[in-house]
Amino acid sequence: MFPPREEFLRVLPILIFCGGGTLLMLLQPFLRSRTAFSLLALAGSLTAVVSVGCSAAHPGAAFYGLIGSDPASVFFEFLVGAVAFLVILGSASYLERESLAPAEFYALIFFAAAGMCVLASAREMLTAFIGLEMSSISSYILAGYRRESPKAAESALKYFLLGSFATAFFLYGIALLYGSTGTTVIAQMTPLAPGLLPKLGLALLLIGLSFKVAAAPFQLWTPDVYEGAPTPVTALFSAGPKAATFALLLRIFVEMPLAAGEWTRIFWILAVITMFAGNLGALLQTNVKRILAYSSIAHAGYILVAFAASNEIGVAAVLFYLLAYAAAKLGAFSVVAHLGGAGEKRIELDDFAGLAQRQPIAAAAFSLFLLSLLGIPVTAGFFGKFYIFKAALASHLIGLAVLLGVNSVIAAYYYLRLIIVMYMREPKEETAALPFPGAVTTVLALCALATVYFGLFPNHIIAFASNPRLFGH
Amino acid sequence: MTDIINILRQHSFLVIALVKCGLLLFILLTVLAYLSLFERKVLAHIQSRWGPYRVGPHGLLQPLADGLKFLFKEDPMPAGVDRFVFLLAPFLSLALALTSLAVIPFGPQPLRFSILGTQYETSLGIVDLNIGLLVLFAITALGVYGVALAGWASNSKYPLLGGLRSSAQMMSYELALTMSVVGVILMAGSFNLREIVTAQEGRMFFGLLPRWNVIAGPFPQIIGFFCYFVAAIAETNRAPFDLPEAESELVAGFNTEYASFKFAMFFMGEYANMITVSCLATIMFFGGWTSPFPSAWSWTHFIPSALLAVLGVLLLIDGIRYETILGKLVLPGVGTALCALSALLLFFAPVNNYIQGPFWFLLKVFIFIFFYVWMRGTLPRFRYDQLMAIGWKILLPLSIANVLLTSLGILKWGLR
Amino acid sequence: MAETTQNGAGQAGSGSAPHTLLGADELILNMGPQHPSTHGVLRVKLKLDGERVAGSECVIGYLHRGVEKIAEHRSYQQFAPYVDRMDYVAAVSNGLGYCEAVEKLMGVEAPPRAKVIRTLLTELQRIASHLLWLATHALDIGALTPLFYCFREREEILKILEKYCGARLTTHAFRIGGLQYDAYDTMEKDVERFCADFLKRIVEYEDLLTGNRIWLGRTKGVGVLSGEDAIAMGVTGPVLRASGVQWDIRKAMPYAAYDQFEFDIPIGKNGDTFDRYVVRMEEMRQSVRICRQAIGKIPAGPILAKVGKVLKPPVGEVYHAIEAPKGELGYYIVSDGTVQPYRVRIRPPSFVNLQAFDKMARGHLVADVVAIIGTLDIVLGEVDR
Amino acid sequence: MTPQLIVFFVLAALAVLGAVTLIAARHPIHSALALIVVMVALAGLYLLQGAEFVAAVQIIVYGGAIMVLFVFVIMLLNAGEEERTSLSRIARVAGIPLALALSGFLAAAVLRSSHAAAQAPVTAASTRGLSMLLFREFVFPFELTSFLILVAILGALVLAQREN
Repeated sequence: MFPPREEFLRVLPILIFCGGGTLLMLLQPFLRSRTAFSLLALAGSLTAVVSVGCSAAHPGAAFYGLIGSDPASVFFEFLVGAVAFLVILGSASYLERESLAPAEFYALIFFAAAGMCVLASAREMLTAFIGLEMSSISSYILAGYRRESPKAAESALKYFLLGSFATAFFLYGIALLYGSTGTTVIAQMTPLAPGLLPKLGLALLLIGLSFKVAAAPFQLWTPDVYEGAPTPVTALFSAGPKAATFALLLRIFVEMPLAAGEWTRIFWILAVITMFAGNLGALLQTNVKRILAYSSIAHAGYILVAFAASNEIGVAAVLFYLLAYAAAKLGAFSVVAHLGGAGEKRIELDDFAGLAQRQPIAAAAFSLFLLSLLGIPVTAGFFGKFYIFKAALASHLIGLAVLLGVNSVIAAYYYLRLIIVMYMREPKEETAALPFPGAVTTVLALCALATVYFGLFPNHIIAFASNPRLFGH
Repeated sequence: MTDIINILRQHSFLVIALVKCGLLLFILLTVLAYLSLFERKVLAHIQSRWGPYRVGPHGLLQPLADGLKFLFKEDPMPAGVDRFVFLLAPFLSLALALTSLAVIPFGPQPLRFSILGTQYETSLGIVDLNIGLLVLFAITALGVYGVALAGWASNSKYPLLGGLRSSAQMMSYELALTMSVVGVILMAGSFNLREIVTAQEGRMFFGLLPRWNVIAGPFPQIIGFFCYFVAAIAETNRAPFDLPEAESELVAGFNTEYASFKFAMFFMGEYANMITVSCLATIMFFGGWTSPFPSAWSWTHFIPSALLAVLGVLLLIDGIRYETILGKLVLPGVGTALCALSALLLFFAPVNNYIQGPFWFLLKVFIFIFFYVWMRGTLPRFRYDQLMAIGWKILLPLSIANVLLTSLGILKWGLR
Repeated sequence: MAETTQNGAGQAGSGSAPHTLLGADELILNMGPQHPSTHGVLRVKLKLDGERVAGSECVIGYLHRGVEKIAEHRSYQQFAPYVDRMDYVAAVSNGLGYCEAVEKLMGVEAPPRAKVIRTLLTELQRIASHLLWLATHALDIGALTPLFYCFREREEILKILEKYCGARLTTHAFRIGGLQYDAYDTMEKDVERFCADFLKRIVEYEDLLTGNRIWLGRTKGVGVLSGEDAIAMGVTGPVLRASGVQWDIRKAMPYAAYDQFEFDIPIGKNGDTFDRYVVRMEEMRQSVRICRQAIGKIPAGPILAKVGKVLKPPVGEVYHAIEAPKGELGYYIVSDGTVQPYRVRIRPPSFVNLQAFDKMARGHLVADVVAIIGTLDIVLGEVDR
Repeated sequence: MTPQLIVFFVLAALAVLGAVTLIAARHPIHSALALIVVMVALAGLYLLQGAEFVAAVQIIVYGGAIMVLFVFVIMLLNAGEEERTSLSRIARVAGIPLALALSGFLAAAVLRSSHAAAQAPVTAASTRGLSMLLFREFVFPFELTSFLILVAILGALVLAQREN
């Protein structure tokens, strides 16, 4: 009756995240020191990242085929684990500065990460739904974690209301799919009878997930939520849930027999409006956090281009892009989190003026991340965009490729503007340099390393992601 | 005429059910009325008073007087109330409380009778559901609304606080209440109340002790019973958990603004709930209608008649010496009737056998109700936070531990 | 009945209170003057933080009858019945204080027989007052039965008082200069029977309450008043003694015949509601002890000192205090040499003790407020006068 | 018209009526009451399908626990009557037709695939079957749900807790 041992090993990262979160909560009344919690959380997330290897060593389905381990899930679990680790590493000093309670914060990150891992490895819709909810609910709370700040309250409330709405769509989609296929296992979803019902279900599913990845026209919440949430949390939002949700989306559209076919057209439309919504929106912003928020909408659009391509290169491109994007976004938000200063008051564009003189290394790192987001060679972002182009062209989506190019040009404007402000503009008033603590520096170094490394040697990842048994059973 | 009889015959099930409903309702409402007299009398004697004494001999007509008073009192509607909800609340309270008694089986054997040459058979109890216990809990779960809505609809501060308190209290204790019976469900393997009783038939310890859940089985449900009983008191808002109507703090809690018959409905609802939870305690932990004595002891069959006889004789003696003429007439009359009933049971063995089950069942229920009253006379009231602490920190963990221990017991020793 | 102020979720901007996502403001609840547990017409304005008391204000005066003013227009004898109406559950004690004060003012002393009978009746009255306190206090906390038990015993005391002077509640038992009535024939027997009975009955109450977990939970640690605070606020009586301060006027400045009797002054340790309960229970036992000693040695002799029909104390002033059941009951009388007092000022124990309410209630739950009002043992007739 | 069908239509009408009242009622408490009616009607429908356990749980959990919490919160916040706002233009122009279209579409789809749906395996009707499904096949998501609830509790604590 009891499931065999390897089934537990297959979902080990999830178990570690859940267990770690619970442990942190249990220790909360007894431990007083912030450092202890930070170290514990770091150790926990590191263990989770390492345990991904364990899950990779035992591929296969677990728990009656509801969840399992395959290369794709391993990749995304690793990504999520690494993001969680870096966010925790970068947030210790932030929490102390804003005097926020550490234990609950880390526990919520753990639970969010657990949810994302479930999302990435679920093979059945209900399991995926619970994963989605776990990550979402943790996110809503994290968004409002700075309770004194009205902006944080707005952020949490907006995220919660719209998020629950999206969840309802998702759930309704599952219900319709179940009604028309008689199963909730993704790979077995073949319609029992022809009709529009399964398509409607899938569409609702897509709406729900589009919300989570901030794809237009369901992106409206993004800037406000990203702006109000504590910046390390914003970093987590932009990297983690997006990756995990795209993982589920990939799994649905690769595995589900139902989802084959005409959906590329939908993705085409989604990709185009998302890219434009993100990039055009970013042009008007003066708040750096909001700029980055709009940029992540745009990036969701780029990734959707790969979905529209719907070929093997596209799948590989999604994986690689998410990795590159996560590294750059994490790095960028870490810089903003630190430079924002107490109460996150200094996150306007003007506040970054003259950063290069004050803190040349920080400015350089920030520029590197921005360039990667823009997709300049030598950075990982370049290859990410390159493979997406390649995928689009391989599927003869010339128009889409052109629009992607146009958008990259628009994006160049605001990324470069930020760099110019940092390097060329004089600061309006004298501001003291904010030296980076060791942990944040480590985060920046790791992100920068990843950005440059994958910018030079993308082949490992591409080779891994081109595995035909990426979503294996 | 024959047509009507034919139609009735065709739908005999429905007809019998309706008749049973009506009968139970009649009996129940009478019992409720006299329960209030019983409570007042017992409380009075605990407190060294006489209690109601003026209306009828020994206050026996007091319930009637109370009922009339409730009916004929002015029925004021406070200003600013939400009329619909204000009226709905007492109705809900009483209706749900009465409904929950519909699933209680009162005895083991079905009642057989014949009308116009057709044999009919019906169980003692309105319905016999597979998920009887769950239905009970479902009804209990809805019962909260009566109190909560009453508090809200009254448009007054103290009722609101009372309503809030009671809904919080009932929600908290519902958990413990539900968890505490899981052990019994595990041991019986059924939600059916009849089957739960059947599972407790039989004897143990050389036939000396009954195999009631509270003492027998793979894991005696003594903890479960404790949790159930405490939670049930809280669930019915009785002392020492009567915070929702704590007079000294909240005036009269949720029913402050209610008067006349609407108040009576709350009142009756509370008593009906008391009966329901007592019935449930009897069924789940004390073997329902099974006798506490070995069946070989045939003399125990005469306990009902003996009790009736003793009661009858006492009434006779007391009645003759009673002050008022009405008492001198009524009390001996009732005493004689009881003695006659006792004689009837003595001489008609089938009838006597038939009432054994219901007798023990009702006796146990009666003992529980006496307990309720006793506690009201003895214990002070808990404070709100203490009440919550007991519910969440003691009862819930205990009842969950009981579930675990019972499952372990069943795993290790099997069912019996 | 009450006003609420509610604060919407996540209100931005102004206001000194910290805004949280789910913040809410304090609620003002008026308890009384029509409330079953405010023992009359006390009105308490409670500032509630959830169910917790963040602050309180006692509003009094609903029962103000101008007793002190009335005194200025009555002769000394005429005023004596009025004092019975202050602490109407301990009228005998009120009378004793007043009579002794006037006697002191006039330089008269009651005869020894009168003194002992006064002591005896006052101690009986103390028991009656404490019984009433226990009855209502227990009822407030939700125990129904002690009420009836206590009233049963109190009834016996009232019967003795009735037999003695014809009145049960507002007795006007004493006269200036001694007594009007001598002890009735079977009084000693009655008192002895009562004392024997009562010692058994008090065990019954303690069976019901003292070891009861619920009672302990409701009283221990509730309404703690430290000795220093109690002294600083002028709190007297059992409330003071429960806080660990040994101060009883019967011992400190003996009056009537208290110096002739042996008794102990029970004191508490923690100054919480439970200690006050224990102290009062023990006080009742000690009162029984005094009563028993008193019936044994009521001296023979006159019961009324020589005082004229018209009382005209010399010009002067006097302060005389006795240990009433609720604390120090003091009379300050200024005489201008006429038949009417120039000024009478009464220090009622309930009024002063009520001051401690806010201190005791802060941080407790609403349900505790009821327990604290009960444990203070106030009588509004005395607070408002 | 079998009796079952009559009961079905009564319950269905009740559910729809409740749902409409839920939206139309101006006072939150009335809306909550309407929602309770919906829940109870749904429980009746489950019962009609032979899913006794689900029906009972529907009432205990939704009708009882959750809705009581709703009512509780409404009472606690002392929420007054909503102010009537006119239907927004988008809602009128796009929302209502879309909602109608969706329901019509769903009805049509369900009608057409009725026999197909009937083939779907019914394993969850009995209490035993349901528990087998929950505690064997779906044990993983079931256990995950407990973490989900834990997160929600944690969130409530984090967001509502007072500063010390």
